[in-house]
Amino acid sequence: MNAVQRLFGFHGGVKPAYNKEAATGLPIAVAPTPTLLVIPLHQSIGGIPRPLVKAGDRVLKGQRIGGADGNVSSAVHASTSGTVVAVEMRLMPHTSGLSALCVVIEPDGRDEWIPRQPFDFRSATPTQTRDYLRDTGVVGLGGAVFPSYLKLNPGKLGKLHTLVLNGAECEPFITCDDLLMRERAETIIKGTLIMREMLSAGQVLIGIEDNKPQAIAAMEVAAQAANAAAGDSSIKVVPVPTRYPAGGAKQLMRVLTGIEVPHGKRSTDYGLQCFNVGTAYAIYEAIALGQPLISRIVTVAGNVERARNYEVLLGTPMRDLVALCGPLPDTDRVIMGGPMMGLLMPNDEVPVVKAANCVLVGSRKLFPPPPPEMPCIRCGECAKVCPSDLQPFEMYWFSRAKIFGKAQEYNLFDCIECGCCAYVCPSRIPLVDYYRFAKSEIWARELENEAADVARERYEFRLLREEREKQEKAAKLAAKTAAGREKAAAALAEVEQPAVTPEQDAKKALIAAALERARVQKAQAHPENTSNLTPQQQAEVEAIEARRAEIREMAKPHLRQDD
Amino acid sequence: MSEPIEIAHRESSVLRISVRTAAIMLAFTLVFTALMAGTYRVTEPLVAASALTEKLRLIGEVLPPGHYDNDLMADAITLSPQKALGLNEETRLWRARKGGEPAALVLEAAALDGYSGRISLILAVDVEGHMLAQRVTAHKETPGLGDYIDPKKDRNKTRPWITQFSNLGFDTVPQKKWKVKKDGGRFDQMSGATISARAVTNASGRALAWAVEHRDKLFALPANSRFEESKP
Amino acid sequence: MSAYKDIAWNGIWKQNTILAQVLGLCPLLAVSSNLVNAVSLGLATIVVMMLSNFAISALRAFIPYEIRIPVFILIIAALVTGIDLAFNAFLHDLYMVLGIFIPLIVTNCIVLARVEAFAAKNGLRAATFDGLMMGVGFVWVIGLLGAVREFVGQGTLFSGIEMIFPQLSGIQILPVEYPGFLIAMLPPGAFFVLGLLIAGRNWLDSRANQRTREQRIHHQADHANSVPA
Amino acid sequence: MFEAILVMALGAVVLGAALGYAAVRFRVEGDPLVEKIDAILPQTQCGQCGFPGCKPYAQAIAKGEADINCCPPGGDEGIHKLADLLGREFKSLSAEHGIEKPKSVAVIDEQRCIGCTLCIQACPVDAIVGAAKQMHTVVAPQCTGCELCLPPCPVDCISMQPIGESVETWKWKYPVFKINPTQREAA
Amino acid sequence: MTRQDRDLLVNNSPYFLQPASVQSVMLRVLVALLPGIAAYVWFFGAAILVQILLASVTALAAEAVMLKLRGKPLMMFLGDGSALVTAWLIALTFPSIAPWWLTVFGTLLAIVVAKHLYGGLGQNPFNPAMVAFALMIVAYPLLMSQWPGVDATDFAGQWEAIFGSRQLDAMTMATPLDALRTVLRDPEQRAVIAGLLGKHATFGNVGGRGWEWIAAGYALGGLYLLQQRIITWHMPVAFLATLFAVSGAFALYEPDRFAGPGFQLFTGGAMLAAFFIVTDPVSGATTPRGKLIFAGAAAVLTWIIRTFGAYPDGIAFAVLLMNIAAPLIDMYTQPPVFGHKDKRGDSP
Repeated sequence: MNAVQRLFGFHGGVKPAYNKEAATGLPIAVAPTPTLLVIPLHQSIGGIPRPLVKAGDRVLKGQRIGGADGNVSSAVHASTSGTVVAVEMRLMPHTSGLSALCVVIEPDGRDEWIPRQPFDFRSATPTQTRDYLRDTGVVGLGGAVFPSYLKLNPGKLGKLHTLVLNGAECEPFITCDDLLMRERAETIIKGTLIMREMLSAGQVLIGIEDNKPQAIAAMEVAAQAANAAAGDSSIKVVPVPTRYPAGGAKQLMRVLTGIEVPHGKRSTDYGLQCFNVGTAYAIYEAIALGQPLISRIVTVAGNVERARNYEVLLGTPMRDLVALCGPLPDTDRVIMGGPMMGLLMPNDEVPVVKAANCVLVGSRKLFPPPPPEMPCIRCGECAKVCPSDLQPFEMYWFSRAKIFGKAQEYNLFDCIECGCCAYVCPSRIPLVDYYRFAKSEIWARELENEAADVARERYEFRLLREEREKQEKAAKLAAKTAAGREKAAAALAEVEQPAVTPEQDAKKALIAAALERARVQKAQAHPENTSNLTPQQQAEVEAIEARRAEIREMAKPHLRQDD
Repeated sequence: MSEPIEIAHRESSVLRISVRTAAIMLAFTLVFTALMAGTYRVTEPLVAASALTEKLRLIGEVLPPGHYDNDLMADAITLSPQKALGLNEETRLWRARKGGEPAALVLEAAALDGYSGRISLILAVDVEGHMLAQRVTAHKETPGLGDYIDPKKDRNKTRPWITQFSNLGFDTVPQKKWKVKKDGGRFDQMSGATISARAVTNASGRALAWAVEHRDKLFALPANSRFEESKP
Repeated sequence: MSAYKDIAWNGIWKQNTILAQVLGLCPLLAVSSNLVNAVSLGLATIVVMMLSNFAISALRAFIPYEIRIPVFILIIAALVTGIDLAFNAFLHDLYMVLGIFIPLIVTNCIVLARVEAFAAKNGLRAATFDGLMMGVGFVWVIGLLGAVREFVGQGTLFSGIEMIFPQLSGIQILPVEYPGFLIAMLPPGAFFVLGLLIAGRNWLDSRANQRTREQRIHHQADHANSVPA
Repeated sequence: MFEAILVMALGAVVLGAALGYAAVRFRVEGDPLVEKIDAILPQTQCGQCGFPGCKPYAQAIAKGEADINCCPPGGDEGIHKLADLLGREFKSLSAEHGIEKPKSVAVIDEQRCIGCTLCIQACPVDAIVGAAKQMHTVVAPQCTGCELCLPPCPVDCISMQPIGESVETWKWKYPVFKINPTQREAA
Repeated sequence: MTRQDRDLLVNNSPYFLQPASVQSVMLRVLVALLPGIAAYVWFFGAAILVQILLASVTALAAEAVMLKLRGKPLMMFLGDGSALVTAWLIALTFPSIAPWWLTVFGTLLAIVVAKHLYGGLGQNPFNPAMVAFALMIVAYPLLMSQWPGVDATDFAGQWEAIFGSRQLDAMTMATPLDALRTVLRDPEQRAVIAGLLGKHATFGNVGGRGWEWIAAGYALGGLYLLQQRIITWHMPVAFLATLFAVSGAFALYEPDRFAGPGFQLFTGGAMLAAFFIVTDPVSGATTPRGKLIFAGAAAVLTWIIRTFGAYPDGIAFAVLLMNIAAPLIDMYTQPPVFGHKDKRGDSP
């Protein structure tokens, strides 16, 4: 048997009620195909895929309907065969309640696959493998949905010492990985072997929280079989202590290897890579079976009569899924993910996406609204449980005061939003909400600053260009005859009245004709942004125009020089 | 090509500006220093008079002007550091005479065991060995706690604590009773703030004893001479 | 005339050396333990400020930019030395109390700040007036500080006035049994009272700002309504 | 006393000479303040402040010729930052220079554009592409929303469209806790 | 369910919280003070209970008024117990026979000025109880220096001292710290100090009769707080160890002049400070290393002020001085963030 794997701790963490039993009693069931699939194009971190189909097209199961856009992006596919009803803005499974482009497919019930064939990654170039994985839409299924093809790259070291497989599944209520490991352990191991080969990794450590004995046993059997086949013992199943967030990739890597991968660094630089067990399963399907990612295992739990795991086609409305489990009458919300980090859904009609490992049904009884927020007393409980060794109360203080620079100094961006701090806070402060707020404000500001820098650069370049053109023109004129020289002097001195050349005359005539045409058009179409103004706004607009006229007057010499 | 010329030009301008600023600075300095010096000249006698008044006022607190008729300031001698008085430095001692006869001694003393260190005293002892009065001239006692030894800070304005020593001598208060009540002596102290009172009382007792002991010798010395400690 | 109004308003309230700029804390805190001392030092400061502003405004054409600071200090030092000697000669009792703080006026940032910021750039009359008003601003605050500290600390006002007017004496406001609040008389108390005064000023200012903002909004709304659609 | 004057005089000469020398030798060129102010301004180059661009406005502020509350695109936040930088008091946006508007980009109605190139010349950041008699278009990511292209257009085919929120640019809101969410609505 | 409805639910993840509250923290702190109070009553009479009651009523009333003025929800904050903790600490640090108005005035200053003028619970940069103590001892040093005599436990007399107008000299006694200063300043009596600190009838065996038992009671309560994980070990250990080391070193150097560590630890407010005062999270340092520095420096300052300062016990001033430094200490003692420490492969 394996030697006992040495384990490392990670700082902090909490032990919330796990509530996992409810959904582990029954095997994974296949959810029925809904009457309408709504497949958002943007289901991974990175660029928004371009739609490849339009309304009225017939699509096959597994057909690519959204092509990856840019370096970090991942394709999306039709989950079943049918007709594209629309490519339009639909409500996204996102707390914002905003819409984004989705492909709406009406299934034809035939479930007709595209031609599938295994991908021979051994004889393919790295670029081909990369493109293939990108186009099969495999992303991290632990919830982060980072495109997997970007992670299946051994990095600058060329090889890795350890491949970590994340089966910890530390969030309460969620059991999709547990059931997947129990039922499809062999496939997971096969997928893992493919990944190991791609990454030139040494050992494989499969971390599973010790509250999942059945999954550990199943994985152990599959791993032994694989080890036996290879004649070594490089795959190890390691039970890790049950403590939230042991399933955080960085926390798990630390527990299994003792290596801490800093924020903003690639784990491959430390000879490590980490994948969710569900991702390993999806990799196997994509490489060995040629099936793109069109479904995933989803735990439906919480305020339902029969919690269960389902294999769900991406794009299935959450409502259909919840209905299978018999939601209790006081149900008032649907959460995507677990109770610690899950996102509140705008309603229950939003579709299941690649990130949806769990559809958590909630009620006021199950998740009562927190008691009123009290002031922070700096008791330090949050710092004690923070798995990133942060000082949450300091970050809170500055986020709350909107002093974002200081919040960043306290390493706001190392926060993984695991929710431990808010969970233990005796003042019941929604700490994570403050961090989310601060982070999105900082991102927005950075974008704004970048835009301002670009604008400044372009403006200065324009001034430079105008200056240069002016000089060139003057030089050109000066180079001509004495008469030309006089003319140049005149042009420089009296820029208000430049000499009219025949060419310019023609241009003027053209403009005049165009103006006439436009006037007719204008009579029909009134510009929208100046209609429906209050008199006050009107007055302001006029005042601004007057100032603009002045500026134009000031700027005229420069403009004319450009003609 | 134009560079050397420019540098030379700059060098000359540095020199010119330096000289100019120096000259202007000098002019201002001369004018205003002269102004200050002038004011000093004008006020000098007045300031000196004020300083003398101040000294006399302090002495007057312990020695009422009616007790003497000589020029106190002129009839003074220098004391070498007197351990018995708690002094580590030279001090002045003034001799009051009335009608040419010795009347009283005005001397300085110090208590080193105040709550916050040294307490400086000035006291007058008459020729009969009675303490006419004493005052605290400098101390660092805790405000509100020990600073009642200074009559200006004493809340009892009608009869400040320090006045209880007036006109007492070892004939009325035996030397071993020259202590605060807490230590079994004769003098009051504020409850909760014994330390400062004890320090002053003990120091004044020592000073009185010293004055009584050396009285005759002190009166006999010529003015502006120096008194050396004769015995330990 | 409105320029003078501005100068006065700046000195007394808006740019008040103590409440707004928090300058010259050393003498401020040390001398403000009672009203008489506070006002005396304040008056001395007024004189210095007026004279120095006057002198520097008058001489500003002759002072090169590079050496302005030493020249300013020189002039202020000469004036302060004069006043110091005068106090010593004519108001000796008070001099014993204000003692080292009069020479310290030289280093009082208030004086140098006004000289640099105002007198060196303005005409004679405006500069002198600015010195006066800045000094008045200093006096009323330090006086208030002294009064509050004296009143809270020992329940009296004008104690020590006999040092200036021997025929007058201080007033016991609270009963003699008042236990006092010693900390008000000690340097920490000066910080507390000053802090409260500054807080009071900020509160008044923010209230005034709020009011003008509201007025403007009302005004705009009225304006918008009155314009015919 | 003569000595005192002598010492003072000597000190004065040395000090005066040294300061005069230093003033020339260590003179600092340029004005870093302008750069700092310019970094705060939003770089829309819209001219609403009354200066032909953000840099000139920054220079004017640095010289004390312009107030800090003349920049509508910067909004109250920008004024706060300027006030902090310059140690001045905050003032609300000067109404005569305009109002704070949602960030927008210019969009050219391509049906009506006659290709006159006037807007191209007006754009301070060269964000409009096109050629004479050809249709023009705005490069949206480079457009600062300055509105300077609106007035020159002879056919009024340019309009400003506010930039909407998307799932990607959506911002988490400031967490304000409501103590009593009403039961009826929450159910 | 529409988006508007969802907004009314307001909270985002995490959706369930551990049951813990500020109130329960504060209540356990009060419980931890009980053994010390019991010892106090045993040795010095029931006057301390009167003071605790006075301070508590004043604190709650002041808190209620301030909350009302500041427009905060009354019950939610009044029930948090923080005002009571402040009140009890004030009562325990003031002399138990101080006049009633002294306790009331001190408590008012603590709640109104030191707490609410700075923004209320969680915003006060200074420990309110220590602010009250420092202000009162500076303003009324005499009254703050009159401690009950160890044999004057009769309640009627103490009641008279608190509510009557008479000063009861007979009842008062210098505390061991005062006594120490008395002899310390008198070169002739320095020899007495050895006797004072030895088995002296009046002053008890270690820290003065009675006082060492009260200190032990506080220490017991402190252990309870440690066990309840309300405080961490850093502050008490750093405070006591530093005080022990500094006083020990000087006592070894010149035993006639400086009191030994046993005396320093078990007299005055040292134990109370170590477990209940420096550990106040709001005004103290919060990082683990910061806590060590904060408490250690407070102990050094305490010893210096006790030995050389103008007031008998230096804890209040030491804590207030360190309160000022706390943000700075916190800033420079941030523990390394996950991944930012070089921790390859070493065990935790």
